[in-house]
Amino acid sequence: MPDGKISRREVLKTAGALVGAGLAGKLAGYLPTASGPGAVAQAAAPSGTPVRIGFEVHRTGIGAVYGKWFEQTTTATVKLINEMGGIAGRPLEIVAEDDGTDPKRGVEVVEKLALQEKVDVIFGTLFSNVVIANAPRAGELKIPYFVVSEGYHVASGKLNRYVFQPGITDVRAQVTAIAPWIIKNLGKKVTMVYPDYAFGYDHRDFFGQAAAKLGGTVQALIPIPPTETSFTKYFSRIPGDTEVVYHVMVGPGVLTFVREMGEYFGSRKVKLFGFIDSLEGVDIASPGLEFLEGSYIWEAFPRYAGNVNTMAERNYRQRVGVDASGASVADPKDVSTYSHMFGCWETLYVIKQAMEKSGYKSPTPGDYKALIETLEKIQRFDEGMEHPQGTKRFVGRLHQSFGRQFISQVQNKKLKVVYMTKIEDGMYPPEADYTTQPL
Amino acid sequence: MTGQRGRPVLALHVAVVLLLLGLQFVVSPFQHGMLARIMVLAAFAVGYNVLLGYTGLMSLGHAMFFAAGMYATGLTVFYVGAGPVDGFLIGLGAGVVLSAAMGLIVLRTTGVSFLIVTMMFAQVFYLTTLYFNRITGGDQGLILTGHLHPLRLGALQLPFADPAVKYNVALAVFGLCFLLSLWLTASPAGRVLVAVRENEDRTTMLGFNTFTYKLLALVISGGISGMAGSAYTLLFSYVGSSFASILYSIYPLLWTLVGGSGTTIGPLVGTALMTYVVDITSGVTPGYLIVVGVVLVVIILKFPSGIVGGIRARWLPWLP
Amino acid sequence: MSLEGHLVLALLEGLVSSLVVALTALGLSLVFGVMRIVNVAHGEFFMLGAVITWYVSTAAGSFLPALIVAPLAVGALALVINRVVLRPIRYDPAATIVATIGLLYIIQQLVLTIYGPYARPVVPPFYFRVDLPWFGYSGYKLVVAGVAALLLVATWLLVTKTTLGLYMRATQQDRETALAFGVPVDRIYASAFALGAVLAALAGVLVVPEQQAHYLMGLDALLLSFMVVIIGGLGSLPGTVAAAFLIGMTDGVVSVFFSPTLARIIASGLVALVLVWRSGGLFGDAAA
Amino acid sequence: MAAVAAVAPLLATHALRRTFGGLVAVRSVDFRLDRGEIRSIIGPNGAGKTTLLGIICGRIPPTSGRVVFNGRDITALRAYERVALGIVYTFQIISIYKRLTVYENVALAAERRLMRTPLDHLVAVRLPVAEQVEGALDEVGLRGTASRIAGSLPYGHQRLLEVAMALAAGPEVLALDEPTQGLAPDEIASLCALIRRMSATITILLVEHNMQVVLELSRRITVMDRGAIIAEGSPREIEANPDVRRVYLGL
Repeated sequence: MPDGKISRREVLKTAGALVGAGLAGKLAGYLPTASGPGAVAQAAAPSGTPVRIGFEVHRTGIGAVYGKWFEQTTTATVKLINEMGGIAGRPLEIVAEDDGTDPKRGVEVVEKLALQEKVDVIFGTLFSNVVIANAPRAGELKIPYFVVSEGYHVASGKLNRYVFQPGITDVRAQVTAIAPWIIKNLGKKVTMVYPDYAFGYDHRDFFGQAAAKLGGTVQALIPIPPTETSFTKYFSRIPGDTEVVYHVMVGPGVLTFVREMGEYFGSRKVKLFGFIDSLEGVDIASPGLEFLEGSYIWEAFPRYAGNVNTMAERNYRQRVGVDASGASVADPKDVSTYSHMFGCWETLYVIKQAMEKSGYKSPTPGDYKALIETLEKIQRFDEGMEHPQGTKRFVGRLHQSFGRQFISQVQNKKLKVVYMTKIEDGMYPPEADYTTQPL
Repeated sequence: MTGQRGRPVLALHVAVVLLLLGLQFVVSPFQHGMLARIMVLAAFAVGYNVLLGYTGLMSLGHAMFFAAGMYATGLTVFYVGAGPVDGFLIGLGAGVVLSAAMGLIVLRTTGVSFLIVTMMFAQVFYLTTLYFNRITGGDQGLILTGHLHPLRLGALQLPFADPAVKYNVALAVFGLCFLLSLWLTASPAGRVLVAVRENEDRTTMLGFNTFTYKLLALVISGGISGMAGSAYTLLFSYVGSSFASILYSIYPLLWTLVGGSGTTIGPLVGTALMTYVVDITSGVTPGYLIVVGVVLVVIILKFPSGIVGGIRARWLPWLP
Repeated sequence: MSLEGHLVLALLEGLVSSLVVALTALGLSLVFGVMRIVNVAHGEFFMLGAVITWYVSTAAGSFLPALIVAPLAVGALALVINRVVLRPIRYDPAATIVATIGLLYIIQQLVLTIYGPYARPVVPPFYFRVDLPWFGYSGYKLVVAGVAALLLVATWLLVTKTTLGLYMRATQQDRETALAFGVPVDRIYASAFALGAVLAALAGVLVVPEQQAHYLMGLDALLLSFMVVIIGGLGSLPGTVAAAFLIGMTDGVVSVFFSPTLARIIASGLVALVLVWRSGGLFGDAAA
Repeated sequence: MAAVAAVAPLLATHALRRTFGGLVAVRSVDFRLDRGEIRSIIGPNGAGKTTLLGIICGRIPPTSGRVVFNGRDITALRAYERVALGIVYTFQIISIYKRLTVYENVALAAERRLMRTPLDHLVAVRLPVAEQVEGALDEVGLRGTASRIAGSLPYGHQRLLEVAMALAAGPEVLALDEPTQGLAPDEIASLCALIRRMSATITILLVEHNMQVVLELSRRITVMDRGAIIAEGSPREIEANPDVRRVYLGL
């Protein structure tokens, strides 16, 4: 009975992501960049009972844009992993379930994947309120839970030993890494505009810290409540002598936000530094975004091709089905969430690596123990096909990866990388140690 | 109302509780967890039903009472290290106090004005939990794991991580609220509430101070909602603003209406039905919300007064 | 920025946003006033207006056709919904809420599946920036405010000066009596519902160049409109406008002086208290 | 008898006035009602009868003036408090719990008097209620309908049910607002009989258009016009009163 159900879900799921993966797959055949993985194409086809990874995805709700691309990336990754022999020779299978970007449903999904689908591990959650609501349950159910959220919750130590974030750098590290550049190159007097929810707090807390160390001052904090559709009324709170407006927004209102900022300031000289989170899924060339021209934006992974010129990046881009300007190959109007979704790709490879290294067989306490302890001992993930975003330092006691960050400038409605941080720039003294927690 | 009806009614309700008690030994671990959550949320709906079903006041702000219980319990456990029982009582108290205070203001309005005023105050509550995010953790929320002591019954220690504890705490809370609502329908006070629902002017002219009765209903409703929120926090060791958002004011309304408002069993039926419709369909198709929507429309076309309401109208007129 | 700058901005923002809100609430005021039903899916008509506008303007390369297409399409949909769902349940208030929540799910999911989760921008038919001594302001916003005012007047004329309007007011006063006097109540309900949807869609069309088309934009629009309509007083257009101004101005002014979230808290609290104090609404009979 | 009443009126209003916006509905009305009488208030539409009744029962607050009941100033009391004192009202447009049973309708009225302590609210008080309900239903001639849904009763019986509810509420003064409205002749006759029976123990205050009923039932009649009392007296006196004939009977 369960098999029937799974296969049905499989069919529908692939049907859902057919555009992305299917197309990418076809291209993979003859595109030159495929030669990298191409070599591995001879690898023996995976066999035996599949490794089943539960994928909690934001298909509906406010996180749907990310969810769509997380799913497309995941499908592409699974396809590639299976083409290359699967995990320890076993085929990799994804069991996806929507959580509506809702913390209550999220917990239900974790339980469903762990108890009903009996998957080996769970991964993929993005929105931090869902991650944080789910973590206790994952811990209680003692199932490894890999999040791709970039929130500073795993590394803060408030979650538990079963929760990992090995595929994407957390906000604290991002902010710490780029703050010096902002203060040096844009100005010392900063006003922060950020969401009064989600990772807004992480930005508020850690940019302030970092800036202060470098003689910068945060002149005003402007936290924006959810479901805001008009922002102009808040801009008058930005002090006149502010040199830099630091903006990070989420949700559908972001375009309005940027455009209204443009209307408000007009010719007034104020430097803008923004986070790509505001513009994930949004075309930089969209009408109304002209005001961003020349301003600077943080990226975790440059959206426009050519900025990171590696075979791994090209292979990743083409496998997932993203064109040179970061939009879907299938429909150029569908812009990807390029600075986040790579986390799914890399996390799946981390899981693969940890499982193979620890000799993971089945969802048993023993194998989980081995899996977790093995992963905690890993110290770096090297740049390459498995980690196209770049080399990561992994801090086992924090369950958190640290990678390089990019600062891009909007030039002719495109994002051009102007600066790349070193991994060390983002690393902060660890405050937590999960390895001491019992399993 | 009258003796010979009382017995089967009581029997039925006790049977429902016993059924839930027995289910835990037969269902799969996943269903076990689902039922625990459904019971807690059904308790929330039961509380909502006291106000909508038995007093005729439609609120769109009950998330604030649920969240009041959740935060009162969660924050005291997190910061003060209160035990689960104390935390629970504080949560209950918060629901009661907030609903009493709200009642003095919002009960000056009726009908849709009541709907909107409750909605707006709930919005104020929600934004407040965000505004004080340095304490509440905002929408990211707080995790109670590590702060929450196990439940102590005499000698035995019952950790909330234990599924059996989750289930039976949920059952205890639900059973309490469920039987409370049954008792209310049978009590003279409850009949006055129904009278207010049916014809407030007439009730006043029979010499009842309808305001105090409505306040009573709101406080019972808010108290039960607070209990539910408190229980949710204890069971899932999480506190977060999402549970104060408008969605969590719409849910109990929806669950109650689907199950049948003004019926004691309706809220449970509605909550279980909606939870399972979502859970099952979401496993089958990415577009499951379409199915959920269709189900809602069809149900309401077949049972305009909710499922149990329809059953009562057609077959079992004696259902309370 | 100087204090008068602050205030000018506050008032301007207040004025414009209140007119836009009034526009969004217009359709609801009609439906709710005449039919006394809480149509939870009303916000989705607004959203559909915006989404259709995106399709039209990307297909036709121009925003203007949407002004015709979107309202007609949504109006037609409303007629179907009225016939297939609302009439069979005889507009029973409770049942209507559940049914329209169902419709909300269906419409949202359909849009999500077909249109996608993106917040997509639409190029305004024209675009200019008004430079004030203290700050700049969107010219399009001002124009939308103007159009909103016109539509408000038009609707007011329709309700007060036409037979349809007369019938609507009659039905609103007392359904049974209207029926007795041979008012075709069923047809009035249908047309009120459709007209309400058309106005919602129209609001969506006009607003979308300001706020992108997104499949979740409906609910907040609904709640805001709903507040405005009730605070204004059931089915009272002047009341709706007054309430929109009350909310818009409170929001605008308060936002300039307090941090955003706090401003929202204060504004919502104040407005709620106004409704408590005038529980029938500003221009209303006692609330139904 | 009249002398006694003069000493202690059961209910009296002093310089009662009520305006709605510009309109004066009741202007400086001094009205007194003696214990045990059947009093009718008559007058053309808009004379202020129902407003006066509303003020007496506490449904409408007066703009100025006082209401005294049993020697106690009750002007400040709310409607429900006056019911508790024994001032009970039946609506011009029948107002009952249409979806509840006849029994439940009357029981509610009876229970209000029996629920004294909070405990009474919690646990069903059975015996006295049932007896009082039966008593009231018998009194108005609705015995045997207890289990029926009130809304399913014929119109006339619904009117009687409302009277039964009023009785169960334990009135000292029973204010009936146009009780015969919409009743068939035979129903009117039996209602009159009922009112007369009730008047043995209850003071009746009647607002009524049907002159037969008024002349047949009333001990005294109060005539109002444009918010003021223009005449008061026995049916015969009133019939003879030229002002009344002009203003009211339009003769």
